[in-house]
Amino acid sequence: MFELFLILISAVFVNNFVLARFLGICPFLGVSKKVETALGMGMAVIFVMTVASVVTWFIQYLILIPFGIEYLQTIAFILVIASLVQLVEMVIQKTSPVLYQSLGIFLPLITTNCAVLGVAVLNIQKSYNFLESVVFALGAGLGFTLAMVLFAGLRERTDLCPVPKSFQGTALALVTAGLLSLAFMGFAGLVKG
Amino acid sequence: MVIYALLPACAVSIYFFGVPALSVLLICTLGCVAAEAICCKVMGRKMTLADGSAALTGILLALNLPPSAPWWMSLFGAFIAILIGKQVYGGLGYNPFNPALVARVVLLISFPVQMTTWTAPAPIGSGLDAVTTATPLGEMKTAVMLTGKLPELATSGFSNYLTGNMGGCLGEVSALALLIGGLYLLYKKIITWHTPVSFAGTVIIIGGIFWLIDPTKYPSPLFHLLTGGLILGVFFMATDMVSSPVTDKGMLIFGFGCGLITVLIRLFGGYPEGVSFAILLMNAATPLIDRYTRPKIFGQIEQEAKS
Amino acid sequence: MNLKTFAGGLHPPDGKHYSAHCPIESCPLPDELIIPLSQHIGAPAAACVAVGDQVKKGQVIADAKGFVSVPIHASTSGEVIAVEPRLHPMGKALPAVVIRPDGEDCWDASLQGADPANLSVDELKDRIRAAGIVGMGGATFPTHVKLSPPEEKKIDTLIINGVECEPFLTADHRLMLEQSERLLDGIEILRKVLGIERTVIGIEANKPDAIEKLTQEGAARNIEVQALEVKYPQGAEKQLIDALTGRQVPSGTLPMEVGVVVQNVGTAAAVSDAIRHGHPLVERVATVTGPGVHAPKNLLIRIGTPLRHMVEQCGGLNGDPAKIIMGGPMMGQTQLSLDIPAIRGTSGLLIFRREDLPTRLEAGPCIRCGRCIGVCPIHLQPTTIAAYARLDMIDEAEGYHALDCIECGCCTYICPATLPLVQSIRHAKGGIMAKKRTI
Amino acid sequence: MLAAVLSLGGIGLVAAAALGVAAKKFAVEVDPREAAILEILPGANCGACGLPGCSGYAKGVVDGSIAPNLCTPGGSDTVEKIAHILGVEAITAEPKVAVVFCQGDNSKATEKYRYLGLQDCNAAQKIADGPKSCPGGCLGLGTCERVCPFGAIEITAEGLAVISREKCTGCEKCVGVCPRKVIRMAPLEATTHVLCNSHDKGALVRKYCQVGCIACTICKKNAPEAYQIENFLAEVIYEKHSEAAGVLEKCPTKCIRDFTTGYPEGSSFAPPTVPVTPAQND
Repeated sequence: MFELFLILISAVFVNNFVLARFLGICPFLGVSKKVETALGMGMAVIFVMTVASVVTWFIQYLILIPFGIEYLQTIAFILVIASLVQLVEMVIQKTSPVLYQSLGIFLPLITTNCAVLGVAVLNIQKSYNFLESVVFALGAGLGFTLAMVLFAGLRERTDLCPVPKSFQGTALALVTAGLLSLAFMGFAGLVKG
Repeated sequence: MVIYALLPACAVSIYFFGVPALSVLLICTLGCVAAEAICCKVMGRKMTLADGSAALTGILLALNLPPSAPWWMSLFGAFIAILIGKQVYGGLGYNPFNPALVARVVLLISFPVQMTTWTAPAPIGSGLDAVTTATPLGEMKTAVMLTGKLPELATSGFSNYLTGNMGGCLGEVSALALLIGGLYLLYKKIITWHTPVSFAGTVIIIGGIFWLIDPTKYPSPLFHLLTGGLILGVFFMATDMVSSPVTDKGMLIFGFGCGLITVLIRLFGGYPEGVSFAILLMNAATPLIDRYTRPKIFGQIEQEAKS
Repeated sequence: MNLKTFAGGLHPPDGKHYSAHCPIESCPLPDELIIPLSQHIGAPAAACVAVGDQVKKGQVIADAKGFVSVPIHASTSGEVIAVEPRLHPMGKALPAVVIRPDGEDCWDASLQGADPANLSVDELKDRIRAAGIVGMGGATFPTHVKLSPPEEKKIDTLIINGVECEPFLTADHRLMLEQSERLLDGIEILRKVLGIERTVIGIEANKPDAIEKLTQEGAARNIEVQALEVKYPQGAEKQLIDALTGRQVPSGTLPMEVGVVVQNVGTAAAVSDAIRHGHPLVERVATVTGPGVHAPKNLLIRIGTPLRHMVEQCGGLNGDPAKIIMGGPMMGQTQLSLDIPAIRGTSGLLIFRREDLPTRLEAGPCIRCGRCIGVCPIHLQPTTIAAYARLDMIDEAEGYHALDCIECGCCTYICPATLPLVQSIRHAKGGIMAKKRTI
Repeated sequence: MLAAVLSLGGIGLVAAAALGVAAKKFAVEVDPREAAILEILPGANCGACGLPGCSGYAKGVVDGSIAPNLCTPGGSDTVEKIAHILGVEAITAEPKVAVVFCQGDNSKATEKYRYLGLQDCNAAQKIADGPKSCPGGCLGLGTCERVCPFGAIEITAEGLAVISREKCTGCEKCVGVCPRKVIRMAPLEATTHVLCNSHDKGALVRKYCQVGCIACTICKKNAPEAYQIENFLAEVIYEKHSEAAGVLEKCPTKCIRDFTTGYPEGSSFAPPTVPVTPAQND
C-alpha cells in the first residue's frame, strides 16, 4: 500500500511529467492560456493515461512478450493508444455531448502526446505490476494536471503585466515554465523515483 | 520600510561573519540596483530605483547566500533576481515569483558547492579565522541519512540558534534579529499576521507530529523554527505582497502550503532546507489561490440561497 | 453604547471641525441663479418658461418628463434672462434656466400648505412629486419613486439616513440639531405614505449632540435613534441597512427587496415643507468648507446659486484653489470652475489648495498589498477589476462583480500606489453596460 | 518475424475495425464548414491558437468566437482559405487608411483641467468631456494604440496619436474606439489632409490650439475644387485630393499637412514614400 502511495507522490511531484521529465510540453504551452481549458485538458490526460496504461500493459504482457517481439513496443503502443483515443472520443461525442464539451475536445490533442506514450513505456521499463501501472499513470496524469493548472494560473496573471516587447507571448511563457520547473526541483529526492 | 526591518539581521550577520558578509550584502544590493537601472534604461521606462524595491531584493538575496559566496556569484544572483525574477514580467508589482528566491534557487542548483560551503561564525574580535562547518539542518540531514538517528545538535543548543551562533546563510543565523524585524513589520502594519502565523504554525504542527512519532529520528518543532531560513522566510519572503495572495483566507492557505512543503522537504527531500522551494512553489500557486478565495460579495449570500 | 456597523470601510481624517460648530446661515440672493434642468437621476425636466418671463419663487419652470422625473422650480422671484446650456456640475454644458432675482423673493401665491392628516396617501405622494423632492444625500433619486414600491414588496422599516459619513460635510448634522422639528414632522409624513410604523434614524457616533436631541424628541413619536460606528461609508444605503437591520440587500436589487426604504434627513425635512407649507424644493443646506475657504460655514442656499457666490459668503477664497469638489471628498465631483451652480444634490462645496493635496499624484504599479480588498464594503477585489479594466477585458471584470461596486472611493483612498481604482471600475462598468445593451 | 507481422497486423486490424464501427455507429452531425476548415488546418494540434487542437479551433472559427487569423503554423495561406470558406473575403475596392485628424498635442493645445486618472481616452472623456479644451482634439491616452492589432499607432511624447500609413491595414478598429471621433478613414492615395477636428469658431479655436483650423477659407479660395468648409472646419474633397497640396504654405495655422513631407511633430515614423502601397496583412 505504502509502495503505491510513494509511486503516486513520485509521479505527481518529484518526477512530474512536465516539469521534471519535460514530457507533454506541447499541450503544456499550448493549452494553458486559461485555467478552465487547462483543467479540462488535465482531466482528459488523466483519463487517457490511465486507460492507455491499462491497455498497453495487457498488450505488452499478453502479446508482445509471449511472441517475443518487445522491440515493436513503441510502434505497437502508438498504434494502440492513437486508435483507443479516437475511439473514446467518438463514443463520448455521441453518448454525452456535455462530457464531450468539457473533455472530448481535448482528446485528439492527446492521441500522439509523448507524455501518454511515456507513461506506457515507463510502466514497462520500471516493470510495474498491473496495479502499480494504473497508480503510476494516475499520478502522472495528476502531476500533468497540477502543472497545467498552476501554469495556466500564472499565465492568466502575466497576461495583465506590462511585459517588455521582446519577452511577450511564448518567450515569457517559457521563462515562467522554467521558473516553475525550478521550484519543482525542490521536491527532488523526496521520494526515490 | 522593510529594509529597516532587515537591518538588525544584517548587523548580526556582519557581526558573526565579518567582512565577507558585508561584501556579499553590498555586492547583492548594488548589483540589484544596477541591474534595475540598466533594465529601465534599455527598455526606456521610467527609473524605478526610488521605490527601493531593487535594494530590498538585493538585501533579501544577500541574506539567502552563504557568507563565503564569491563576488561573481552574488553579482550573478543579483542580475538573475532583477532580470529573470522581475523585469521580464514588467517590473515591480507584476513578478509572480519572489525575485530574491528565484535567484537563490538558480544559484543553489547551478553552484551547489559554493552555495553549501558554510563558514562557522567568527564574531568580530574573537580572533578566529573562518572555519568551514555545516549548518544544523545540513548536519541533521547527513546524520539521519547515515545513521538513521538525529545528531546531538538537533536536540540541544537552541539558545545558540536563537542568537545566531551557528553556520548558515547570512540571514539564517539569527532568529532573534529577524524576529525583531518581523515584529516591527507587523507592528507597522506593513504585513498582516495571516501568512507568518499560518506558515510558522504549520511547521510547528507538522514538525511536531513527526517529532512525537519518533523523537529520535525527527527533530523537534523548535529546531525547525529556529534553524534554516524559516524566520526569514516567514516574515520577509512569504509575506512579499506581490507574489502572495491578496485575501486573508488566501494568505492562510498560502502559509499552510509553505509550511507543509518546507517540513516535507526538510525531512524527506534531497535538500536540507526547503523554505525557498516551498515559497516558490506556493508563489506559483498564488494565482489559483486568489482565484478560489475570492471574498463573498456583499448581498451575494441571499441571492445564492434564493436561486 | 452599542455601535452597529458593517464589514469593511475605513476612517479618513474627518475634517468636520471646520464647520461642525457653525449654525446654519441663510445665504443672500446672488446676482443670477442658474437652475439646471437635470438635477435628478432619471429623465431631465423640460423648460416651460421663456426668456423675459417673470417668475415667482416656487413656480414650476420645467416640467417632469416620465415617472422617474420631477419638476423644477424657480428658487426666487425674478426675470428669466436665459434658457440655454450652462456648465453643469457634471462637467458638461447642459440646459439651464437663468433667473435674475428681483429681490422681492416672494412665493407663488398658488402654493398652499395642508395638514397631512387630511390628505390621502396618493395626495401626499403627488405633492411630494410636485414639490420636486429628490434624495438629498447626493444621489438625487426622485423620492416619490422610492415611496411607491410595487405591491408585492412589503415594506416594514423606514430608515432615516443621518449618518453623514463623508468627511468635511456637516450640513445634515446641523440640520438635525437645529431643525429637528421639521425633520421629525417629515418622518411622520413619510411613515404615513409608506403605511408603516418602524422608523430608525441612523447617526454616526461622532454627532453625540444630534443623537441625544433626536433620541429625546423622537421618543414621543416612536422614532428610534441608533448610534453607528464612525466609519466610511457608513451612510451608503446598503451598508446602512446592513448595520441597522442585519439584512443584506441582494446584489443588483433595491433596498425594498428587504423591506426597507431609506431617506436622507434633508429629504425628510423637505417633505415636511412640501406638505405643510406647499413649498417645493428650492433651497437646501450645504456645507462650504475646506482649507481653501476663509470662514467655513453651513449655508442655506437656493438651488442654482453659483459656487462663487457661496464662497464669497464664507469670507472668500483662502489662497489659490487647486481642487474644487462638490459633495464630499470621497464621492464628490471635482468641478471645473466656481461659476457652476449648486443643485439639489449639492451637500457641500470643498476647496483645497495645492499644499493640502497629497504630493504624490503619479500612479505607481499595484504591488498587490490587498488593502483595497480589506476596505471594500462590498468585498470586491478592486485591484483585479481595475487591472482588467485597464486592458479592456470587460468579461473578466464582470466576472469579478464590477457591477456591484458602489463607487464609495475607499479603495482609491487607501491605495498606496494612488491608482485611480474607482475610475477604472467605473470604466469597466460602462463597458459591461454597453455590452449588455448590444446583446 | 511472422509473429511480429501477425500480431502487429492483428492489433492494427482490430483497432481499425473498432474505429470503423464506431465511426458509423457514433457518427455526429457537424457543420460542413467546420469539417472543411479542419481539412485546411495543418492538423498539428499545436494549441498556438489558444484552443485545444485544430478541431476546437475550426469550431471556434465557424461560430465566430475566435478570429480566423490565429493559426500560426498555417500561415497566411490558411487564413485566406478559411476566409474563403467563411465568406468573409477581405476585398477592399479602394484601399483606405485611418487618419488622426488632429495635430494639437500637449505642447500646442491647452488643457481644460489636469487629468490624473486612468490612462484611457474613453475613461477621460467621461469626466467633463475630456481634459482637452478642444472638444474634438486627440486626447493622446492611447486607447487606439492598444486596440490596433498591427502596431500601426503610436502616441508621441506630447500625447498625440499618429497612425503609420504603411502599417495601417484599414481594419477600422481605432475608429470605433475613439471617443472623440478624431480618427476617420480616408483614401490611402490622398496624402493631404486638414488635421483638425474642431467645429468651433475660429476665434475660439485660436484660444485653445495653435494648429487648429480657424475656417479662414484661404485654402478654399486658393484651391476651390479641393476644399470645402463645413461648420467652421475645412476638409479636403478627396476626389480632388491631388490639387489639395498646393495651398499647404498658405494655411495660417499650418493645420493642413501633406503626409509625404512627414508625420506630425514628435512621431518616430519615417515619412511615407509616394505612392504608398497598401500594407501587407500577414
